[in-house]
Amino acid sequence: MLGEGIVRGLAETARNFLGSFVSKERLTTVQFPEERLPQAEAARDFPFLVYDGEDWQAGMRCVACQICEKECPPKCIFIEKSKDKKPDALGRAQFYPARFDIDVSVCMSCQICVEVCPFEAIKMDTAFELSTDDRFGGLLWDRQKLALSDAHYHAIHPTDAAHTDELLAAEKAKAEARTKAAVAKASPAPMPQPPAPAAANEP
Amino acid sequence: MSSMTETTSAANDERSRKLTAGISEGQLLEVSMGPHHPSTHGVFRMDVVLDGERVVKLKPVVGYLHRNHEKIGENNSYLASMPYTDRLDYLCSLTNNWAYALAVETLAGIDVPERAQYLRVITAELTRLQNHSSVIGFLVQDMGASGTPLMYAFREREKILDLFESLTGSRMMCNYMRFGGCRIDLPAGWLDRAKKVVAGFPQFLDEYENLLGTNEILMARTQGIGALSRELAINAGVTGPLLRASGVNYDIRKVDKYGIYDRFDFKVPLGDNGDVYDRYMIRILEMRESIKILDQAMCDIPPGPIMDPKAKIRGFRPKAGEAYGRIEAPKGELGFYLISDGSGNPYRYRVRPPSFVNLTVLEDMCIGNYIADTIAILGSIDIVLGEVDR
Amino acid sequence: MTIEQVQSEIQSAIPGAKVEIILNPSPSAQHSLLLDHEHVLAVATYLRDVSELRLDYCSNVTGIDWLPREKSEKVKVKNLVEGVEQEVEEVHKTVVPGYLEVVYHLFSVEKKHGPVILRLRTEDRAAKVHLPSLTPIWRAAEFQEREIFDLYGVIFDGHPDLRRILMWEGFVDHPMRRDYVEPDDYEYEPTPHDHVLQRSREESGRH
Amino acid sequence: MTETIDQIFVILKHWLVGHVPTAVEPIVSELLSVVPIILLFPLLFALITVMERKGLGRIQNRYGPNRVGPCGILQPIADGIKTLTKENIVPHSADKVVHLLAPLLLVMATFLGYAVLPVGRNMVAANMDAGVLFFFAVGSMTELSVFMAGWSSRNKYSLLGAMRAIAQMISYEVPLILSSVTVIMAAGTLSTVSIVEQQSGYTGIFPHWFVFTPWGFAGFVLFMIAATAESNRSPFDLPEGESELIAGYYTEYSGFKFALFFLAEYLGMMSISGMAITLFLGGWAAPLSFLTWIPSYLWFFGKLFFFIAGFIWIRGTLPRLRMDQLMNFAWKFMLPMALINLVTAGVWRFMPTGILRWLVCSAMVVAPYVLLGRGFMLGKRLEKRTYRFAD
Repeated sequence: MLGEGIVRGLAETARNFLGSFVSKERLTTVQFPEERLPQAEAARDFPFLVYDGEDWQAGMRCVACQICEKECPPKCIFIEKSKDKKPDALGRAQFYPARFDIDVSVCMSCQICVEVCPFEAIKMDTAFELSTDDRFGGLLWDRQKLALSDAHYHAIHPTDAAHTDELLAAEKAKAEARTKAAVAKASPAPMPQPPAPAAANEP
Repeated sequence: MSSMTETTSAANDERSRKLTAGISEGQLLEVSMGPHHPSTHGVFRMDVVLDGERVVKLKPVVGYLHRNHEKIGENNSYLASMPYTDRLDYLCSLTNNWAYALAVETLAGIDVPERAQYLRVITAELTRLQNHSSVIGFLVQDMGASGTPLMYAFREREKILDLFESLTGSRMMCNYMRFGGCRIDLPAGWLDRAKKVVAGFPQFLDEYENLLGTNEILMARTQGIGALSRELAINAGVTGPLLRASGVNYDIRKVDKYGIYDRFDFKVPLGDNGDVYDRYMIRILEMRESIKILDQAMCDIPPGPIMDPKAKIRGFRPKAGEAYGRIEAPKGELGFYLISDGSGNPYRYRVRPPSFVNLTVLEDMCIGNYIADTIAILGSIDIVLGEVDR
Repeated sequence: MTIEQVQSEIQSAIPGAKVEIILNPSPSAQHSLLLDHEHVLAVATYLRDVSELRLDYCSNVTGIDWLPREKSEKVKVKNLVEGVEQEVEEVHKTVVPGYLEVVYHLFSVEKKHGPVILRLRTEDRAAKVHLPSLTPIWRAAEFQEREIFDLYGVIFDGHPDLRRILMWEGFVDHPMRRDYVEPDDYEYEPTPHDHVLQRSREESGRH
Repeated sequence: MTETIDQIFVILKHWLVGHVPTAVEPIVSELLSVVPIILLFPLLFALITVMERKGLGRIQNRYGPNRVGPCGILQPIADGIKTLTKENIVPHSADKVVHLLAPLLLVMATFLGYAVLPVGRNMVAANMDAGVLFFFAVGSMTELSVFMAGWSSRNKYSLLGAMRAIAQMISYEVPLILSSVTVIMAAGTLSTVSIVEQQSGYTGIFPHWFVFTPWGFAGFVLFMIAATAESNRSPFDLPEGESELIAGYYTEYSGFKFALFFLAEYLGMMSISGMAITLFLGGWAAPLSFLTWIPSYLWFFGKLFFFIAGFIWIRGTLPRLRMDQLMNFAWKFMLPMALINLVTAGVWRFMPTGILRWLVCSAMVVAPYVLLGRGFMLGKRLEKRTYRFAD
């Protein structure tokens, strides 16, 4: 009670005061708009829809299976299935989302939609400076706003994207093998089935 | 039976009556501390009756952050509740994840691969480090140190949050664990960075003890304040560092040996007085033990799969039944009680929040102390309102 | 100690106590004991102080709302109605009245074991929702029973301070009940999400 | 030359006064003393706020304000604009007149103290014979305004804060004055100017400051502790203790009135530091004889800066005391120490110069300090504890 503890404390703060001028370990502040930390590869903010090729409408991987809509915890995804079908990357006729809206004011960036998607069609973006002055329209993203290219996906999540490509390639090979077998069995070829994981999810 | 008279809340009323004996109603000051108050850690309210500066009655009022988390859980699938558990105790999302995953795994009988168990231990212990460090920071902040200890704690916490970000993609809402494992494997170089952070942590603890460990003011403010007896602590279901500060050797990591905690060599620090100082020191000592666990876990972590191959992400429907799973979260026993009716959503999804139950004894600890002490006592309970109110 | 041993121990220690085992078919195998209202305080005191179990720590108190004739409760209904004839695996279409249930998870700090699970059931969901409070035995139940009173409407007799805890004073309904309907009177502000949520509800209704 | 620079403000004032009619000469002369104080110290206050925020920032391993102007130096201007443009909220049930008067009175009272502070050679607004007495007398006026603020706000936190403030300020005024009485005894005068002049001599290169005697040092430490409490600074910032009482007596103040409280707190801190400098640290006198060429007012402000830095450092380190501990500390430690110190000063005065005088007087101060300190420790059983570990 003679003040030794207080003196020790004062010495410690003095050490930190001086240390903050010399050591980066101590002064960890990152002065944001000028300095930016590199983003972690696993970073996630809001989902986007991956499309292959140049045209976002033609190349969209999403087949409007609505699994993500059902699994989304805060129910921020809304999908309307198309009436007609369009060919996907493998050339098979698939439904596509006539509407795909995400309310990013509600989305909590949990990545569940990415995990449940059997088509590798929805992924997490890393853009985070998304403020807008339009509370209603500006935060309800439609499919055009959500569509981002596969190249963008490769740019932000290289490891993940490489893995996805492998999966898709395997899928493609399987589908081709199946088509070939089907062709060998009987021509004309029957309507190709959706890939296996989707089938597994039908309740 | 002997402990019954001491542990009931009627004892509080009795003490209140004694303290206010001979004081007319008009001389007492009723203060509603909170829900907007700098040191109630969110939107917590204490209806305090003061005689001068002395607390003669205190009723905690909670619910300002109530969002019926359990109902949300009942209306969502098992998987979709996982990100919601992040938001319970938003400082320790990873331990929340683990508790929930453990409950579901118990319910459905899912195994967790070795590597995933190690990942869970590493992330949970890192969570404990960052929670305890910010708690002791907040505690001293509440006692009027203008931010310095808290900033030091946050400096270290940031390093751990950076690790979480590079592993799970998010700093606080990690949403990392799944039924039967973990979501993603460690990125390249993560373990080395984590080792560096953990190796630097004892230095921070030493620094922290230098700053405040022998500080006369801190000792005067905390020693002998808010002492919680062993009997009351057990009877009132107090868990976590609070319980151990009262001298009860009860750490679920040791008792249940969930996950792989039986493989690690660590000890459980115990206090004798159960006052604020003990709670403060127990947390510091627990951090040192956590560092030991982390050192062992990061050394031993084996390669292998991180998800049970049988575990289903989509369309998960456990058999009808029920299960209670609990872990030693940084704040105490965090339990999840699930009842399945065989459908995709739990029939009942119950969270046993540690800080909510720990609040039961707030009045017992505060009556007769000064109003400044209530702040310190509340800080030492370590509540997070996201969990209290659910 | 198996659940049957606990049952027989209680029954021999407290004559007249009705203790029924509720089996849990899930892999967790956490079976529970259904107690009657009259003897529950005696049983609880016995379990805490006298029994070899020394269940001095009540960890978790849960309220559950079982609706009448809920399809999902067919396993439990069979236990309740037929008791011994558990091997019969046929679906009964009996109308079982709904009830509210309170579950206590007990552990022992001294002996470091558990959980022993106790259940209490009300007679129905509307008028006879009284249960004896275990707060005098385990203080840990104080806030949790208040919460169950608040969210489920179980009235605990003997609770020292039975008030609403999470909802505000003056709130009328019990929001955790399965048939709770959200009132339409809260402060309302339109957001774009309403539109999305409405449509997604309609959509999921179709599935 | 150095003489001219040292006296430049005095010369300037005389020159200006010489140009006005004789009738208004006293008024102009006073105005020329008062206006610089009213301009300079608030400016210093602005500087200190930014210094404090940056200093605390560095202590806490962060930058502190660095966005407004170069290195954030213009931050006080931004803060000033903010507080001036904020809405002035007066609680519905507040006593509106008193609510308005309290901050005004507080600032006025703190400004009055500067009248007797010699900020340089021949630079004092009012050279009173009872300068020290005047300083403490107007200093206690702040208590009144603090209570006015707390009472008129009709807020429980304000009331509690005001009650704490009154108790604390009155209690600490006793050791504050008792510790300065030693200096008055030694100097034999109540005039601040003569107290400084008595300290401005040198033995060799070392100055004759009162702090370099056992009783002076003890008195200085006691004075500074009491001064910290008087100016409501950490660790004695209970009246406004934000984690307990939101903002204490000024909870219900906003906008410019809040800024006035803030200004008064810093002005009070500076004036009491100025008094400590005057009493114990030789006022404007240079610390070493060969440094006398540096103008005296620079020495005064240099020392003031040193004091402010100390206040900031302490604020960045210590947690707050509790009310009863604060009072115990005042009456059970500060008061006995101040009284013992008074006796020590007397012994020092009557003992012959020499090493024995040093030993006896030092022992007279250190022994009670150790005894009282240990007594505190034992009485409360405060100790660093050891802990058990279970497997």
